[in-house]
Amino acid sequence: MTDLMTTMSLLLAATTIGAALMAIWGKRSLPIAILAAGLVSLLASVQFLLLAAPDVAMTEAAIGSGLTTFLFFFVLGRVRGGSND
Amino acid sequence: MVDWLIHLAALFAGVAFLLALTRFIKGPSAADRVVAFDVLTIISITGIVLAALTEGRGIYLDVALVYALLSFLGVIVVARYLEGGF
Amino acid sequence: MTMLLDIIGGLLLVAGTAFLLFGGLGLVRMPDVFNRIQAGTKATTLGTLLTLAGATCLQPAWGVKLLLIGLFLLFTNPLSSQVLARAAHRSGAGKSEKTSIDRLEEDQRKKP
Amino acid sequence: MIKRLVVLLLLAGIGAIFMSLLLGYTPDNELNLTARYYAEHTAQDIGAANIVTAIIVTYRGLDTLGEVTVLFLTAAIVGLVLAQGRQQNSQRSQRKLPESGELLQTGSLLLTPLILLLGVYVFVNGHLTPGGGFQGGAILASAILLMLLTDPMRHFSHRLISVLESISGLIFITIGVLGIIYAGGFLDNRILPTGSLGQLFSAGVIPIIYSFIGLKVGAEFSSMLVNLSETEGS
Repeated sequence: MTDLMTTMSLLLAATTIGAALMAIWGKRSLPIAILAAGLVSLLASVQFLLLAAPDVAMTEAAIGSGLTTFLFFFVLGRVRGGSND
Repeated sequence: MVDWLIHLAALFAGVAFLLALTRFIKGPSAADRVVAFDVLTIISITGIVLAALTEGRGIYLDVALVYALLSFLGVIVVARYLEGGF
Repeated sequence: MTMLLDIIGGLLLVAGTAFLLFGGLGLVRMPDVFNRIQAGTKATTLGTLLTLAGATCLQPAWGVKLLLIGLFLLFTNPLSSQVLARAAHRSGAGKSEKTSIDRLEEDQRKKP
Repeated sequence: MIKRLVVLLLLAGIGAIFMSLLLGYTPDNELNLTARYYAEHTAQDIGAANIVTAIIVTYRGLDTLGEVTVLFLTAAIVGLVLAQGRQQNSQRSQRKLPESGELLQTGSLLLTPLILLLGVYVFVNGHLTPGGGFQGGAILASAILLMLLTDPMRHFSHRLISVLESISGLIFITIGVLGIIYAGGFLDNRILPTGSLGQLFSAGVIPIIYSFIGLKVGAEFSSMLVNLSETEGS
Protein backbone atom coordinates (compact mmCIF):
# COMPACT_ATOMS: atom_id res chain seq x y z
CA MET A 1 0.00 0.00 0.00
CA THR A 2 1.53 3.26 -1.07
CA ASP A 3 1.28 6.59 0.72
CA LEU A 4 -1.37 7.80 -1.73
CA MET A 5 -3.59 4.82 -1.04
CA THR A 6 -3.16 5.20 2.72
CA THR A 7 -4.15 8.87 2.55
CA MET A 8 -7.21 8.11 0.43
CA SER A 9 -8.17 5.30 2.80
CA LEU A 10 -7.88 7.55 5.88
CA LEU A 11 -9.94 10.31 4.21
CA LEU A 12 -12.60 7.78 3.28
CA ALA A 13 -12.68 6.31 6.79
CA ALA A 14 -13.14 9.73 8.42
CA THR A 15 -15.85 10.67 5.90
CA THR A 16 -17.65 7.37 6.42
CA ILE A 17 -17.89 7.99 10.16
CA GLY A 18 -19.14 11.54 9.49
CA ALA A 19 -21.79 10.31 7.06
CA ALA A 20 -22.90 7.64 9.52
CA LEU A 21 -23.31 10.30 12.23
CA MET A 22 -25.29 12.40 9.75
CA ALA A 23 -27.53 9.42 8.98
CA ILE A 24 -28.24 9.05 12.70
CA TRP A 25 -28.86 12.71 13.56
CA GLY A 26 -29.99 14.15 10.23
CA LYS A 27 -32.17 16.85 11.83
CA ARG A 28 -35.12 14.43 12.01
CA SER A 29 -35.54 14.41 8.23
CA LEU A 30 -35.90 10.88 6.91
CA PRO A 31 -34.95 11.46 3.21
CA ILE A 32 -31.71 13.14 4.29
CA ALA A 33 -30.95 10.26 6.64
CA ILE A 34 -31.54 7.75 3.81
CA LEU A 35 -29.26 9.75 1.49
CA ALA A 36 -26.56 9.79 4.16
CA ALA A 37 -26.91 6.03 4.52
CA GLY A 38 -26.44 5.74 0.75
CA LEU A 39 -23.31 7.83 1.07
CA VAL A 40 -22.01 5.44 3.74
CA SER A 41 -22.59 2.58 1.30
CA LEU A 42 -20.69 4.37 -1.49
CA LEU A 43 -17.72 5.28 0.71
CA ALA A 44 -17.58 1.81 2.24
CA SER A 45 -17.49 0.31 -1.24
CA VAL A 46 -14.51 2.45 -2.29
CA GLN A 47 -12.84 1.64 1.03
CA PHE A 48 -13.25 -2.10 0.39
CA LEU A 49 -11.68 -1.59 -3.02
CA LEU A 50 -8.68 0.27 -1.57
CA LEU A 51 -8.21 -2.52 0.98
CA ALA A 52 -7.83 -4.96 -1.96
CA ALA A 53 -11.21 -6.69 -1.77
CA PRO A 54 -12.73 -5.89 -5.17
CA ASP A 55 -15.40 -8.59 -5.01
CA VAL A 56 -16.86 -7.22 -1.78
CA ALA A 57 -16.69 -3.74 -3.31
CA MET A 58 -18.62 -4.94 -6.34
CA THR A 59 -21.32 -6.53 -4.20
CA GLU A 60 -21.70 -3.32 -2.24
CA ALA A 61 -21.84 -1.31 -5.49
CA ALA A 62 -24.48 -3.52 -7.08
CA ILE A 63 -26.73 -3.64 -4.01
CA GLY A 64 -26.18 -0.16 -2.59
CA SER A 65 -26.41 1.98 -5.71
CA GLY A 66 -29.99 1.22 -6.66
CA LEU A 67 -31.83 -1.44 -4.73
CA THR A 68 -31.42 -0.32 -1.10
CA THR A 69 -32.19 3.31 -1.88
CA PHE A 70 -35.29 2.25 -3.79
CA LEU A 71 -36.46 0.03 -0.93
CA PHE A 72 -36.12 2.79 1.68
CA PHE A 73 -37.69 5.53 -0.45
CA PHE A 74 -40.50 3.28 -1.65
CA VAL A 75 -41.51 2.34 1.88
CA LEU A 76 -41.14 5.96 2.97
CA GLY A 77 -43.42 7.09 0.14
CA ARG A 78 -46.03 4.47 1.02
CA VAL A 79 -45.95 5.36 4.71
CA ARG A 80 -46.25 9.05 3.93
CA GLY A 81 -49.04 8.47 1.39
CA GLY A 82 -51.12 6.35 3.74
CA SER A 83 -51.09 8.69 6.72
CA ASN A 84 -54.91 9.10 6.57
CA ASP A 85 -55.40 5.47 7.51
CA MET B 1 7.35 12.65 -13.36
CA VAL B 2 4.22 10.57 -14.01
CA ASP B 3 3.96 9.58 -10.35
CA TRP B 4 4.10 13.23 -9.43
CA LEU B 5 1.32 14.05 -11.89
CA ILE B 6 -0.84 11.23 -10.53
CA HIS B 7 -0.35 12.55 -7.00
CA LEU B 8 -1.37 16.05 -8.16
CA ALA B 9 -4.47 14.59 -9.81
CA ALA B 10 -5.33 12.72 -6.60
CA LEU B 11 -4.93 15.97 -4.64
CA PHE B 12 -7.34 17.77 -7.00
CA ALA B 13 -9.84 14.92 -6.78
CA GLY B 14 -9.59 14.97 -2.98
CA VAL B 15 -10.30 18.71 -2.85
CA ALA B 16 -13.26 18.24 -5.21
CA PHE B 17 -14.48 15.44 -2.93
CA LEU B 18 -14.30 17.72 0.10
CA LEU B 19 -16.14 20.53 -1.74
CA ALA B 20 -18.96 18.22 -2.83
CA LEU B 21 -19.09 16.88 0.73
CA THR B 22 -19.55 20.44 2.02
CA ARG B 23 -22.57 20.84 -0.24
CA PHE B 24 -23.87 17.46 0.92
CA ILE B 25 -23.68 18.52 4.57
CA LYS B 26 -24.87 22.10 4.04
CA GLY B 27 -27.40 21.70 1.23
CA PRO B 28 -30.68 23.26 2.26
CA SER B 29 -33.02 20.91 0.36
CA ALA B 30 -32.95 17.21 -0.47
CA ALA B 31 -32.36 17.99 -4.18
CA ASP B 32 -29.10 19.79 -3.34
CA ARG B 33 -27.93 16.75 -1.45
CA VAL B 34 -28.81 14.45 -4.35
CA VAL B 35 -26.71 16.58 -6.73
CA ALA B 36 -23.84 16.42 -4.27
CA PHE B 37 -24.32 12.64 -3.99
CA ASP B 38 -24.15 12.28 -7.76
CA VAL B 39 -20.95 14.32 -7.92
CA LEU B 40 -19.48 12.26 -5.09
CA THR B 41 -20.21 9.07 -7.05
CA ILE B 42 -18.51 10.45 -10.16
CA ILE B 43 -15.49 11.54 -8.11
CA SER B 44 -15.41 8.03 -6.61
CA ILE B 45 -15.21 6.58 -10.14
CA THR B 46 -12.19 8.80 -10.77
CA GLY B 47 -10.73 7.69 -7.45
CA ILE B 48 -11.18 4.04 -8.41
CA VAL B 49 -9.40 4.66 -11.73
CA LEU B 50 -6.54 6.40 -9.90
CA ALA B 51 -6.29 3.53 -7.41
CA ALA B 52 -6.18 1.04 -10.29
CA LEU B 53 -3.39 3.10 -11.90
CA THR B 54 -1.26 3.25 -8.74
CA GLU B 55 -1.77 -0.42 -7.90
CA GLY B 56 -1.51 -1.48 -11.55
CA ARG B 57 -4.45 -3.89 -11.25
CA GLY B 58 -6.91 -3.72 -14.12
CA ILE B 59 -9.58 -5.79 -12.38
CA TYR B 60 -10.43 -2.84 -10.13
CA LEU B 61 -12.02 -1.22 -13.17
CA ASP B 62 -14.98 -3.62 -13.06
CA VAL B 63 -16.24 -1.87 -9.94
CA ALA B 64 -16.00 1.48 -11.76
CA LEU B 65 -17.96 -0.08 -14.62
CA VAL B 66 -20.76 -1.09 -12.26
CA TYR B 67 -20.82 2.37 -10.70
CA ALA B 68 -20.82 4.12 -14.08
CA LEU B 69 -23.88 2.19 -15.21
CA LEU B 70 -25.84 1.94 -11.96
CA SER B 71 -25.19 5.18 -10.07
CA PHE B 72 -27.92 7.07 -11.92
CA LEU B 73 -30.54 4.68 -10.53
CA GLY B 74 -30.21 6.12 -7.04
CA VAL B 75 -30.64 9.68 -8.36
CA ILE B 76 -33.72 8.67 -10.37
CA VAL B 77 -35.21 6.93 -7.32
CA VAL B 78 -34.86 10.10 -5.22
CA ALA B 79 -36.15 12.29 -8.06
CA ARG B 80 -39.24 10.12 -8.54
CA TYR B 81 -39.80 10.19 -4.78
CA LEU B 82 -39.60 13.99 -4.73
CA GLU B 83 -42.20 14.34 -7.48
CA GLY B 84 -44.41 11.59 -6.03
CA GLY B 85 -43.81 9.06 -8.79
CA PHE B 86 -44.45 5.80 -6.93
CA MET C 1 7.60 7.24 -27.41
CA THR C 2 6.13 5.63 -24.31
CA MET C 3 7.69 8.42 -22.26
CA LEU C 4 5.79 11.00 -24.31
CA LEU C 5 2.56 9.02 -24.00
CA ASP C 6 3.05 8.79 -20.23
CA ILE C 7 3.49 12.53 -19.90
CA ILE C 8 0.43 13.23 -22.09
CA GLY C 9 -1.56 10.79 -19.97
CA GLY C 10 -0.46 12.42 -16.74
CA LEU C 11 -1.31 15.89 -18.04
CA LEU C 12 -4.76 14.66 -19.14
CA LEU C 13 -5.28 13.18 -15.66
CA VAL C 14 -4.43 16.51 -14.05
CA ALA C 15 -6.69 18.40 -16.48
CA GLY C 16 -9.58 16.03 -15.82
CA THR C 17 -9.33 16.25 -12.07
CA ALA C 18 -9.02 20.05 -12.38
CA PHE C 19 -12.42 20.01 -14.10
CA LEU C 20 -13.72 17.88 -11.23
CA LEU C 21 -12.37 20.55 -8.86
CA PHE C 22 -14.18 23.30 -10.80
CA GLY C 23 -17.35 21.24 -10.69
CA GLY C 24 -17.06 20.92 -6.93
CA LEU C 25 -16.37 24.63 -6.62
CA GLY C 26 -19.45 25.42 -8.69
CA LEU C 27 -21.46 23.06 -6.52
CA VAL C 28 -20.52 25.11 -3.47
CA ARG C 29 -20.73 28.59 -4.99
CA MET C 30 -23.84 28.44 -7.19
CA PRO C 31 -26.98 30.06 -5.75
CA ASP C 32 -29.82 27.59 -6.44
CA VAL C 33 -30.52 23.93 -7.23
CA PHE C 34 -30.71 24.25 -11.01
CA ASN C 35 -27.39 26.06 -11.30
CA ARG C 36 -25.83 23.47 -9.03
CA ILE C 37 -27.11 20.69 -11.28
CA GLN C 38 -25.48 22.45 -14.26
CA ALA C 39 -22.16 22.81 -12.48
CA GLY C 40 -22.27 19.42 -10.87
CA THR C 41 -22.99 17.27 -13.89
CA LYS C 42 -21.51 18.97 -16.96
CA ALA C 43 -18.10 19.80 -15.52
CA THR C 44 -17.70 16.47 -13.78
CA THR C 45 -18.70 14.51 -16.90
CA LEU C 46 -16.01 16.29 -18.93
CA GLY C 47 -13.54 15.84 -16.11
CA THR C 48 -14.15 12.12 -15.80
CA LEU C 49 -13.90 11.65 -19.58
CA LEU C 50 -10.54 13.45 -19.60
CA THR C 51 -9.35 11.34 -16.67
CA LEU C 52 -10.34 8.16 -18.48
CA ALA C 53 -8.50 9.33 -21.61
CA GLY C 54 -5.41 9.98 -19.49
CA ALA C 55 -5.63 6.53 -17.92
CA THR C 56 -5.90 5.05 -21.43
CA CYS C 57 -2.67 6.80 -22.38
CA LEU C 58 -0.94 5.44 -19.27
CA GLN C 59 -2.24 1.86 -19.61
CA PRO C 60 -3.26 1.19 -23.24
CA ALA C 61 -4.21 -2.41 -22.41
CA TRP C 62 -7.21 -1.23 -20.36
CA GLY C 63 -8.55 0.83 -23.26
CA VAL C 64 -11.75 -1.13 -23.93
CA LYS C 65 -12.92 -1.10 -20.33
CA LEU C 66 -12.14 2.62 -19.88
CA LEU C 67 -13.96 3.38 -23.13
CA LEU C 68 -17.00 1.47 -21.84
CA ILE C 69 -16.92 3.42 -18.56
CA GLY C 70 -16.85 6.70 -20.49
CA LEU C 71 -19.68 5.58 -22.77
CA PHE C 72 -21.86 4.54 -19.83
CA LEU C 73 -21.22 7.87 -18.12
CA LEU C 74 -22.19 9.70 -21.31
CA PHE C 75 -25.45 7.71 -21.45
CA THR C 76 -26.47 7.97 -17.83
CA ASN C 77 -25.37 11.40 -16.60
CA PRO C 78 -27.68 13.59 -18.76
CA LEU C 79 -30.60 11.30 -17.95
CA SER C 80 -30.20 11.54 -14.20
CA SER C 81 -29.58 15.31 -14.25
CA GLN C 82 -32.66 15.97 -16.40
CA VAL C 83 -34.93 13.81 -14.25
CA LEU C 84 -33.56 15.44 -11.10
CA ALA C 85 -33.99 18.98 -12.45
CA ARG C 86 -37.58 18.24 -13.46
CA ALA C 87 -38.31 16.72 -10.05
CA ALA C 88 -36.85 19.79 -8.35
CA HIS C 89 -38.98 22.04 -10.56
CA ARG C 90 -42.13 20.01 -9.87
CA SER C 91 -41.54 19.94 -6.12
CA GLY C 92 -41.16 23.74 -6.19
CA ALA C 93 -37.51 24.29 -5.42
CA GLY C 94 -36.58 27.92 -4.81
CA LYS C 95 -35.02 29.82 -7.69
CA SER C 96 -32.32 32.42 -7.37
CA GLU C 97 -33.37 36.09 -7.59
CA LYS C 98 -31.38 36.52 -10.77
CA THR C 99 -33.43 33.88 -12.61
CA SER C 100 -35.73 35.76 -15.01
CA ILE C 101 -36.82 33.16 -17.61
CA ASP C 102 -38.54 29.87 -16.76
CA ARG C 103 -39.60 28.18 -20.00
CA LEU C 104 -40.94 25.02 -18.33
CA GLU C 105 -43.40 27.01 -16.23
CA GLU C 106 -44.51 29.02 -19.28
CA ASP C 107 -45.14 25.76 -21.15
CA GLN C 108 -47.14 24.28 -18.33
CA ARG C 109 -49.21 27.45 -18.02
CA LYS C 110 -49.92 27.46 -21.76
CA LYS C 111 -51.37 23.94 -21.93
CA PRO C 112 -52.99 22.97 -18.67
CA MET D 1 -29.87 11.77 32.56
CA ILE D 2 -28.91 8.38 34.06
CA LYS D 3 -29.90 6.72 30.78
CA ARG D 4 -27.71 9.04 28.74
CA LEU D 5 -24.81 8.49 31.14
CA VAL D 6 -25.14 4.73 30.75
CA VAL D 7 -25.13 5.07 26.95
CA LEU D 8 -22.04 7.30 27.08
CA LEU D 9 -20.24 4.86 29.38
CA LEU D 10 -21.13 1.99 27.04
CA LEU D 11 -19.79 3.94 24.05
CA ALA D 12 -16.58 4.76 25.89
CA GLY D 13 -16.12 1.11 26.83
CA ILE D 14 -16.63 -0.07 23.25
CA GLY D 15 -14.26 2.66 22.04
CA ALA D 16 -11.59 1.52 24.51
CA ILE D 17 -11.94 -2.10 23.36
CA PHE D 18 -11.65 -1.17 19.69
CA MET D 19 -8.74 1.19 20.43
CA SER D 20 -6.79 -1.56 22.15
CA LEU D 21 -7.52 -3.88 19.22
CA LEU D 22 -6.37 -1.21 16.77
CA LEU D 23 -3.15 -0.48 18.66
CA GLY D 24 -2.33 -4.15 19.05
CA TYR D 25 -2.81 -4.90 15.34
CA THR D 26 0.15 -6.29 13.47
CA PRO D 27 -0.34 -7.33 9.85
CA ASP D 28 0.49 -10.92 9.02
CA ASN D 29 3.65 -11.27 7.01
CA GLU D 30 2.74 -14.63 5.53
CA LEU D 31 -0.46 -16.49 4.82
CA ASN D 32 -1.77 -18.83 7.48
CA LEU D 33 -2.24 -22.54 6.86
CA THR D 34 -5.70 -22.52 5.27
CA ALA D 35 -5.01 -19.49 3.11
CA ARG D 36 -1.75 -20.98 1.89
CA TYR D 37 -3.53 -24.20 0.92
CA TYR D 38 -6.08 -22.29 -1.13
CA ALA D 39 -3.48 -20.02 -2.72
CA GLU D 40 -1.28 -22.92 -3.77
CA HIS D 41 -3.86 -25.48 -4.86
CA THR D 42 -6.55 -23.38 -6.55
CA ALA D 43 -4.80 -22.73 -9.83
CA GLN D 44 -3.85 -26.36 -10.51
CA ASP D 45 -6.85 -28.15 -9.00
CA ILE D 46 -9.72 -25.87 -9.95
CA GLY D 47 -8.30 -23.76 -12.77
CA ALA D 48 -9.98 -20.51 -11.66
CA ALA D 49 -8.03 -17.28 -11.80
CA ASN D 50 -10.15 -15.80 -9.00
CA ILE D 51 -9.46 -17.72 -5.80
CA VAL D 52 -12.52 -16.29 -4.04
CA THR D 53 -14.79 -17.74 -6.70
CA ALA D 54 -13.12 -21.13 -6.39
CA ILE D 55 -13.70 -21.09 -2.62
CA ILE D 56 -17.31 -19.96 -2.93
CA VAL D 57 -18.43 -22.32 -5.67
CA THR D 58 -16.29 -25.41 -5.16
CA TYR D 59 -14.48 -25.68 -1.83
CA ARG D 60 -17.41 -24.21 0.10
CA GLY D 61 -20.14 -24.94 -2.43
CA LEU D 62 -22.52 -26.29 0.19
CA ASP D 63 -22.48 -22.93 2.03
CA THR D 64 -23.41 -21.19 -1.21
CA LEU D 65 -26.35 -23.57 -1.58
CA GLY D 66 -27.42 -22.52 1.92
CA GLU D 67 -27.10 -18.83 1.05
CA VAL D 68 -29.20 -19.26 -2.08
CA THR D 69 -31.80 -21.08 0.01
CA VAL D 70 -31.89 -18.23 2.53
CA LEU D 71 -32.43 -15.73 -0.29
CA PHE D 72 -35.20 -17.90 -1.74
CA LEU D 73 -36.91 -18.05 1.67
CA THR D 74 -36.68 -14.26 1.96
CA ALA D 75 -38.30 -13.76 -1.45
CA ALA D 76 -41.01 -16.29 -0.62
CA ILE D 77 -41.78 -14.61 2.72
CA VAL D 78 -41.89 -11.15 1.12
CA GLY D 79 -44.38 -12.50 -1.40
CA LEU D 80 -46.42 -14.15 1.34
CA VAL D 81 -46.57 -11.04 3.53
CA LEU D 82 -47.42 -8.72 0.67
CA ALA D 83 -49.99 -11.04 -0.92
CA GLN D 84 -52.85 -9.54 1.10
CA GLY D 85 -52.25 -5.99 -0.06
CA ARG D 86 -52.14 -6.95 -3.73
CA GLN D 87 -53.87 -4.38 -5.88
CA GLN D 88 -56.63 -5.39 -8.22
CA ASN D 89 -56.22 -4.30 -11.81
CA SER D 90 -59.31 -2.12 -11.70
CA GLN D 91 -58.02 -0.24 -8.67
CA ARG D 92 -54.53 0.22 -10.00
CA SER D 93 -55.36 2.85 -12.55
CA GLN D 94 -57.07 5.08 -10.00
CA ARG D 95 -53.97 6.57 -8.48
CA LYS D 96 -52.74 9.60 -10.39
CA LEU D 97 -49.01 9.57 -10.93
CA PRO D 98 -46.91 12.22 -12.66
CA GLU D 99 -45.77 10.97 -16.05
CA SER D 100 -42.18 9.83 -16.32
CA GLY D 101 -41.32 11.93 -19.36
CA GLU D 102 -40.00 11.20 -22.80
CA LEU D 103 -36.31 11.31 -21.95
CA LEU D 104 -36.63 8.76 -19.15
CA GLN D 105 -38.67 6.41 -21.34
CA THR D 106 -36.25 6.57 -24.25
CA GLY D 107 -33.26 6.27 -21.95
CA SER D 108 -34.81 3.26 -20.25
CA LEU D 109 -35.27 1.59 -23.64
CA LEU D 110 -31.57 2.08 -24.32
CA LEU D 111 -30.21 1.35 -20.86
CA THR D 112 -32.22 -1.71 -19.79
CA PRO D 113 -30.52 -4.04 -22.33
CA LEU D 114 -27.15 -2.52 -21.40
CA ILE D 115 -27.68 -3.20 -17.69
CA LEU D 116 -28.85 -6.75 -18.44
CA LEU D 117 -25.75 -7.25 -20.59
CA LEU D 118 -23.49 -5.99 -17.80
CA GLY D 119 -25.15 -8.38 -15.36
CA VAL D 120 -24.58 -11.31 -17.71
CA TYR D 121 -20.95 -10.22 -18.21
CA VAL D 122 -20.41 -10.06 -14.46
CA PHE D 123 -21.68 -13.53 -13.69
CA VAL D 124 -20.30 -15.29 -16.73
CA ASN D 125 -16.82 -13.92 -15.99
CA GLY D 126 -17.13 -14.77 -12.30
CA HIS D 127 -14.04 -17.00 -12.33
CA LEU D 128 -11.83 -14.33 -13.95
CA THR D 129 -12.97 -10.95 -12.58
CA PRO D 130 -14.14 -9.89 -9.11
CA GLY D 131 -17.73 -10.55 -10.01
CA GLY D 132 -19.99 -13.48 -9.48
CA GLY D 133 -23.51 -14.76 -9.30
CA PHE D 134 -24.76 -12.60 -6.47
CA GLN D 135 -23.42 -9.34 -7.91
CA GLY D 136 -24.68 -10.22 -11.38
CA GLY D 137 -28.09 -11.10 -10.02
CA ALA D 138 -28.35 -7.77 -8.23
CA ILE D 139 -27.41 -5.97 -11.47
CA LEU D 140 -30.10 -7.92 -13.36
CA ALA D 141 -32.64 -6.85 -10.75
CA SER D 142 -31.47 -3.25 -11.20
CA ALA D 143 -32.65 -3.44 -14.82
CA ILE D 144 -36.08 -4.50 -13.57
CA LEU D 145 -35.92 -1.58 -11.12
CA LEU D 146 -35.27 0.85 -13.98
CA MET D 147 -38.29 -0.49 -15.86
CA LEU D 148 -40.43 -0.13 -12.73
CA LEU D 149 -39.23 3.44 -12.18
CA THR D 150 -40.08 4.36 -15.76
CA ASP D 151 -43.57 2.89 -15.60
CA PRO D 152 -44.78 1.97 -12.09
CA MET D 153 -47.94 0.42 -13.49
CA ARG D 154 -46.10 -2.03 -15.74
CA HIS D 155 -47.14 -5.64 -15.30
CA PHE D 156 -44.54 -8.38 -15.00
CA SER D 157 -45.26 -12.06 -15.41
CA HIS D 158 -44.96 -13.75 -12.03
CA ARG D 159 -45.10 -17.15 -13.67
CA LEU D 160 -42.05 -16.43 -15.84
CA ILE D 161 -40.03 -15.20 -12.85
CA SER D 162 -40.89 -18.21 -10.70
CA VAL D 163 -40.26 -20.70 -13.51
CA LEU D 164 -36.86 -19.12 -14.21
CA GLU D 165 -35.98 -19.23 -10.51
CA SER D 166 -37.05 -22.88 -10.04
CA ILE D 167 -35.26 -24.14 -13.16
CA SER D 168 -32.02 -22.37 -12.16
CA GLY D 169 -32.14 -23.88 -8.68
CA LEU D 170 -32.86 -27.33 -10.12
CA ILE D 171 -29.92 -27.14 -12.53
CA PHE D 172 -27.62 -25.99 -9.69
CA ILE D 173 -28.54 -29.08 -7.62
CA THR D 174 -28.33 -31.36 -10.67
CA ILE D 175 -24.78 -30.23 -11.46
CA GLY D 176 -23.89 -30.81 -7.82
CA VAL D 177 -25.24 -34.37 -7.94
CA LEU D 178 -23.45 -35.02 -11.26
CA GLY D 179 -20.28 -34.10 -9.38
CA ILE D 180 -20.85 -37.05 -7.03
CA ILE D 181 -21.24 -39.43 -9.97
CA TYR D 182 -18.53 -38.27 -12.36
CA ALA D 183 -15.98 -36.54 -10.10
CA GLY D 184 -14.83 -36.38 -6.49
CA GLY D 185 -17.95 -35.27 -4.66
CA PHE D 186 -20.91 -32.94 -4.38
CA LEU D 187 -20.38 -29.77 -6.49
CA ASP D 188 -16.96 -30.90 -7.69
CA ASN D 189 -16.14 -28.77 -10.72
CA ARG D 190 -14.03 -31.28 -12.61
CA ILE D 191 -16.90 -32.77 -14.59
CA LEU D 192 -15.71 -30.68 -17.53
CA PRO D 193 -12.00 -30.23 -18.29
CA THR D 194 -10.47 -27.36 -16.30
CA GLY D 195 -8.93 -25.81 -19.40
CA SER D 196 -6.16 -23.25 -19.37
CA LEU D 197 -5.99 -20.62 -16.65
CA GLY D 198 -7.54 -17.26 -17.58
CA GLN D 199 -9.69 -18.38 -20.50
CA LEU D 200 -13.46 -17.86 -20.52
CA PHE D 201 -14.18 -21.58 -21.00
CA SER D 202 -12.06 -22.86 -18.15
CA ALA D 203 -12.40 -23.82 -14.50
CA GLY D 204 -14.74 -26.74 -15.20
CA VAL D 205 -18.38 -26.06 -14.41
CA ILE D 206 -17.77 -22.93 -12.29
CA PRO D 207 -19.03 -20.51 -15.01
CA ILE D 208 -22.14 -22.64 -15.58
CA ILE D 209 -22.96 -22.89 -11.86
CA TYR D 210 -22.35 -19.17 -11.36
CA SER D 211 -24.55 -18.28 -14.33
CA PHE D 212 -27.45 -20.20 -12.88
CA ILE D 213 -26.85 -18.75 -9.41
CA GLY D 214 -26.93 -15.31 -11.04
CA LEU D 215 -30.22 -16.04 -12.82
CA LYS D 216 -31.71 -17.38 -9.60
CA VAL D 217 -30.63 -14.40 -7.49
CA GLY D 218 -31.82 -11.98 -10.17
CA ALA D 219 -35.22 -13.67 -10.34
CA GLU D 220 -35.54 -13.60 -6.55
CA PHE D 221 -34.70 -9.88 -6.27
CA SER D 222 -37.00 -9.11 -9.21
CA SER D 223 -39.89 -10.98 -7.61
CA MET D 224 -39.36 -8.96 -4.42
CA LEU D 225 -39.37 -5.68 -6.38
CA VAL D 226 -42.45 -6.63 -8.40
CA ASN D 227 -44.32 -7.78 -5.29
CA LEU D 228 -43.45 -4.50 -3.53
CA SER D 229 -44.57 -2.31 -6.40
CA GLU D 230 -47.86 -4.16 -6.80
CA THR D 231 -49.00 -3.65 -3.23
CA GLU D 232 -51.36 -0.78 -2.76
CA GLY D 233 -50.48 2.08 -0.47
CA SER D 234 -52.63 1.25 2.53
